[in-house]
Amino acid sequence: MSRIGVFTCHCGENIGATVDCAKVAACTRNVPGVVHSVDYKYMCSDPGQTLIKEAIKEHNLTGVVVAACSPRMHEPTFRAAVAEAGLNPYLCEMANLREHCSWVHGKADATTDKAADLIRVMVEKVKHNEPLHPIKVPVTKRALVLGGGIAGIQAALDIANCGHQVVLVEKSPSIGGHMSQLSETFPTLDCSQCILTPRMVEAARHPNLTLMTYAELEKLEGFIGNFKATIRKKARQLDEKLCTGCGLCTTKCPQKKIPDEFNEGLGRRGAIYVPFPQAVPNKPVIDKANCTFYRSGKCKVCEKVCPTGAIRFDQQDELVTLDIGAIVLATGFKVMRTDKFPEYGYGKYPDVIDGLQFERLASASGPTLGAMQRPSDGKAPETVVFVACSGSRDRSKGVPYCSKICCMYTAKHAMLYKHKMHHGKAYVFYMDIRSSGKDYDEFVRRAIEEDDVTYIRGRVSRIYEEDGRLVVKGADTLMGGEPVEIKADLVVLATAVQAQDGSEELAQKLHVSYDPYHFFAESHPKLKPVETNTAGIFLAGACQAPRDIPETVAQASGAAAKVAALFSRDELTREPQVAVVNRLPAPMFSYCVGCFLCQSACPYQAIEQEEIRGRDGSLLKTLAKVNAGLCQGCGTCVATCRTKAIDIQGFSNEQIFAELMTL
Amino acid sequence: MADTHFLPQASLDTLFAALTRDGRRILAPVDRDGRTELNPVEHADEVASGCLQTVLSAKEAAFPKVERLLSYTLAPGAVALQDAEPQARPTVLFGLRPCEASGFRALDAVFNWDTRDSFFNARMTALAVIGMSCTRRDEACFCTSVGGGPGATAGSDILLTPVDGGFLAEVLTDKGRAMAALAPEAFRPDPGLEKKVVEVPVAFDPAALTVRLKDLFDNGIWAEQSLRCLGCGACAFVCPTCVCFDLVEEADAKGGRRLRTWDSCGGARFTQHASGHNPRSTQAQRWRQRIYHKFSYYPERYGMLGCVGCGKCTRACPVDMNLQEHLLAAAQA
Amino acid sequence: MTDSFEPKITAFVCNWCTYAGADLTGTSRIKYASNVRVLRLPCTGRIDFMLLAKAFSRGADGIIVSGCHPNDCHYTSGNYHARRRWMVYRDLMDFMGLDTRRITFSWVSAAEGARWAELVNEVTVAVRALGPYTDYRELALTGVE
Amino acid sequence: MDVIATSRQLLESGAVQAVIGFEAGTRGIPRPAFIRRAEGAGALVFDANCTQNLGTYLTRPEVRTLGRVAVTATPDTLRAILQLMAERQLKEEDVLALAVDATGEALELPTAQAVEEHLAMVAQVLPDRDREALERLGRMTREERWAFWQGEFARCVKCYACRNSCPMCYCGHCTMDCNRPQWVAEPSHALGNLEYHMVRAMHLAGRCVACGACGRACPVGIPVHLLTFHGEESVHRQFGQRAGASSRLDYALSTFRPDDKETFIR
Repeated sequence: MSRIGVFTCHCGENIGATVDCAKVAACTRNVPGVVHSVDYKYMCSDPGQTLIKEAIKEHNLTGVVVAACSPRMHEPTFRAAVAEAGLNPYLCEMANLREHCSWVHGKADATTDKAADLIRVMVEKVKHNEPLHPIKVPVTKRALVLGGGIAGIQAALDIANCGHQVVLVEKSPSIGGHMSQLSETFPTLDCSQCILTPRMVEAARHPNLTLMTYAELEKLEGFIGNFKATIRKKARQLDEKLCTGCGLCTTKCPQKKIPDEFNEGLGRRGAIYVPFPQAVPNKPVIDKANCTFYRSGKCKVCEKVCPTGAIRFDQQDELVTLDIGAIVLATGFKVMRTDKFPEYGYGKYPDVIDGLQFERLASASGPTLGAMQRPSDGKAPETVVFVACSGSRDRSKGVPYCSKICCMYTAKHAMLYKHKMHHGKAYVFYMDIRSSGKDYDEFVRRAIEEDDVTYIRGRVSRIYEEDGRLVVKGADTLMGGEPVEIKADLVVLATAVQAQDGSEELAQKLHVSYDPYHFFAESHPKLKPVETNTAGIFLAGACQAPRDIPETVAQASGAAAKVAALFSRDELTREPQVAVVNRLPAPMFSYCVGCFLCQSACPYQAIEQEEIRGRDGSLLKTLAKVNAGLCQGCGTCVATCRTKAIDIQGFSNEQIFAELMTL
Repeated sequence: MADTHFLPQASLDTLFAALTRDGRRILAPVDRDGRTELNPVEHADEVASGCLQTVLSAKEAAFPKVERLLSYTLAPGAVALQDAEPQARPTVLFGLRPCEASGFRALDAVFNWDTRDSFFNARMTALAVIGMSCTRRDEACFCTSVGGGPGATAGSDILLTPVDGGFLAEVLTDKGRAMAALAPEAFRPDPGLEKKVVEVPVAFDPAALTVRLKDLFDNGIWAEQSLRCLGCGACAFVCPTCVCFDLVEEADAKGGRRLRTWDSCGGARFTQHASGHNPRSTQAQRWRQRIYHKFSYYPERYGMLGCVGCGKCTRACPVDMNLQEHLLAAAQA
Repeated sequence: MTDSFEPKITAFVCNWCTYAGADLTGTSRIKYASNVRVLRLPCTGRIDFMLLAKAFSRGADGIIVSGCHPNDCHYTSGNYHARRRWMVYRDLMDFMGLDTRRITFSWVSAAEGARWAELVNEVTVAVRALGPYTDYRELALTGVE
Repeated sequence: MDVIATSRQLLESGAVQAVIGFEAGTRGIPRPAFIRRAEGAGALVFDANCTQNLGTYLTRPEVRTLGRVAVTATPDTLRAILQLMAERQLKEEDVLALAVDATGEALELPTAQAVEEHLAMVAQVLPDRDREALERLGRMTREERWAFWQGEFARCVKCYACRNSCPMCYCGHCTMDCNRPQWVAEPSHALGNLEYHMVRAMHLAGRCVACGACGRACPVGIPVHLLTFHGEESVHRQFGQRAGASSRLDYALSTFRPDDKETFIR
């Protein structure tokens, strides 16, 4: 038989002025199961809490109802107090007499009656409360960072510097990502590689940081603090320990004509290659698709020339499984290719290029060693047209969102061009100039005012070739839409930033949600920008949305801080408001029939399978099982369950029914 | 020796009117879109003509599907009981088939076996039966194999047998005479009418079956027969003699009521223990229980069969669990 | 009789949006009808349609179900699941002849304190006009001898 | 090959240990039959009166012990089989579907995919009288519908023939059996009956394979199948899904679309 104590708070005048607290306390005494009911001016005050603690001991209460303010306000306070008196804190509930009654109704009998009702509801609930205990989940203090761009490098370094193990996985042969392709960076125009490569080297050298380049995530199981990640290390056809990175093989490789990814196809590389001189690690890979040996069975020049005999033609992919506590997703972005634009010639004009290609043209480490030469004939372009919003903010043909970085890098490109060719003409077609950011607008003004780049507000309707030049047809909307035609030698499309290829598949592997454009979705747009819906998986950089470098780095450090916070404890403690599947003796074992409709309803993939087997190992029944580490306690599964096998602790069916039955 | 009369079809209304005047509710077979139900009537023309049987049995008149045994209200430290007394309405069951009429004996055996059930008895006291001999049968009928017959009088206070222009009325009991006395003008002297009823061949000897069952408890036929059974309660709920019930408390913090509702031993949960153990965990066991209860335990305990051969269960079964057929199989097993 | 009649309104609300919103109504001291009794649940996804049916059988004349606006669910998608369930349940209610005007589904965010007051008042007025839900109240007494 | 020959062959070859089909009943209507020896196959019949959804038997513990079974199946039964697979109550290897048409010709559908492809050819249409009944109810006022269903439910004795004949009501522990808390009033009074039929209809919305077995099973002739049909139609109308179309789970009420219509939400 329950022994419930009810403590009605006046909250000074806040409740007392409209609700007759003494009367409420008195009629509550008549509720079956209530053995003690008092009212007091301030229950949350020390004397108020003492009142409760003493009553618990004196009347050995089995449950407590504090009728005061909103549980969202003081539930922790009173549960702590109850715990101090030796009662399980989850045997304390609050009736919301203030926010839901005294503050919203006038002084009337109806208001006092409602107060009494609200208390009765909670009394009946608390009769069905079970002692609960916080859930403890062990934490593996090793982080996995997916993506070796600046976001991944930054996050990995921050975590490593907190003294935790990090594994940094990059799918290409070297870390560095897009940032390593950039020539200069806005708004300071400092050399991208000069600021990036030190970080790359630090990452490679860091004792807590393990690099896995030319590798990809194969499979992920488990949950926060307890993931099991399987990584596929693609075969470089190389014994990395023996390779000294001398580069002899790459220079001797007879294949020379393979379009070079790092140079965005503007340069050429061999079949065995290092993506770029500062690559980390500085170890080549063999591109099997293009290697003469793999295609014809002959060649092996690299093997012959390798001074340390490091080439391994028979090397196979390797699968490595790691215990991981947290994951940072930093897989970055890609840019829309020029062939997506019929009106700009479907990419068939070599001199219509995208922003990344221009970065390579402008880069001292690029195919032209930084000299301004257009791809078609190497001629220095006298006139260059930059087209912003190519594909961005374009619902009909491109993507509806703003790619965010284009305004800035277009201004940068125009400046870089002007700095290299002072007499050249640079035009920028734009819709709006979005340059909000520290020193950003000043940067754009510089392009316009100091480097006299001509900005034309309007879209480019068509580009076509005419005797060796590109005719750019557009309109100047500031001049009343008057048509503009420019004969250019080079056109640079600031094409839209898009989610990396394979983002959708990766998201599904990780059970994180993603938006219609396959950018990974943050848990809350404002308050949880680096978390995903899957506990223990965090986001950094452009895999979540278009971002520039400063934002990316900041977010990466944010994600790293989340990981560090998670790793700061050996166990993580969670509120026990989670779902449980009931268990019974044989032969039923549980009301659960194993239809697993709850599994498809669960937003957190917290429903697992449990197989019940007989002594002889035969399968007797397959049940749903809740992973308390993943469950967030929303209860969608409970409403989906026909047999009522699954229930939520703290908001159980019996509790809710008991509440209903009082009404 | 029952006194017999001629009751002209035309005089039925006179009788009905008299019974109604006497404050009795008349329940009779009524056609309702293709089904025959036992419903309240006031005039003879409402009564379904030539129907074989109602879907549900007449047991409802004495043993309702839901019946309140008591209600109560809770005050601090006090429980106030209310209406724990039966209120039975005087009722006449008209046109009941002899098989069903005889069914009340089987109910009585249980409800008055150890304690006397005041609710059942109050309703029985207020109940009178005007039976109707059978001039038709169907393949589900087997009354003659369980000691009954198409013209059997047991259970009827008055038994009518259709004849030209009316009925041969056998007034059998005091209740019957009391009803006849309410409308003497309706009854004419019996011109020596012949009681013609349908022929229902005897399919098996129940006594022999009861003996046979003693050796069949662990026989495989129950599993065999019950494979098809869906385990629903249709057979039990239409049965005139099935008497299983459940007690349900509908209560909240302020008060509640205790209800008696029909139940069925065919249901998988019927014997489920709180421990999780279920002594009748398979459909075979539950099907066997149904047979044994009626043809072995009833004879043992009450010296009568728990089946009147009305065939309602067979007609109601969605998968044709034909009782007679299965009994024959058992008898020959 | 509906003049003197005060409807009984039962509200099922999620903890994160509507309950918090109703708290804000209080902190903002906005007054509303005292007919409503609020039951707090973690999420609208938790609300089994049977709870609504039970509320009616407990004598509720009107029901409010409210949670986070689409996209704002604390649990990311509980409200979407709830919405589908309601779409079917409401349809079925109507088919069985239950009075769908007596259930109001709504989204009230933690910031919409005033909205909550409006909602409760609107529903109270509407249900007062409909009168007591006698059809449902009589059910428990029908079919019992 | 016809049902008898196919079944005989399957039993002889040991491909299945039992065939669930129909045999002549004692009251003019065919009834479910369990044939476990090739000699017995001769008893099998199949015609338009074979309406029982045999899928109901596939989840029964007694039937599971028989081994691999073949089932003579109408499209309804095939849908039930797929839905049971989607809800992990049935494995592909447990059952061999024999699609049988009114002529008695049997077509072996050994895999879920085969069943899906076969069903894709068959249009799923409600029987005219049920469609008309639904339309008639649709035309009624709400008050009339209430009166109609209350009148029907008044006859309900909660024998659960509807539930037990339903292939999708396989739950070992039905909501009706839940008494802590008592989700549904157990007695067959007006409240208990309304709650029972409401819960059943909701639990089948999005899962009902529209075989109508529940309605046919009802001894007192309550058209309970109209409730589940309506629920299923409602799901199809609003979400475009149909139960029993695939062996992969596609349950409308355990998923959602952010752009689901919400006309009635304030």
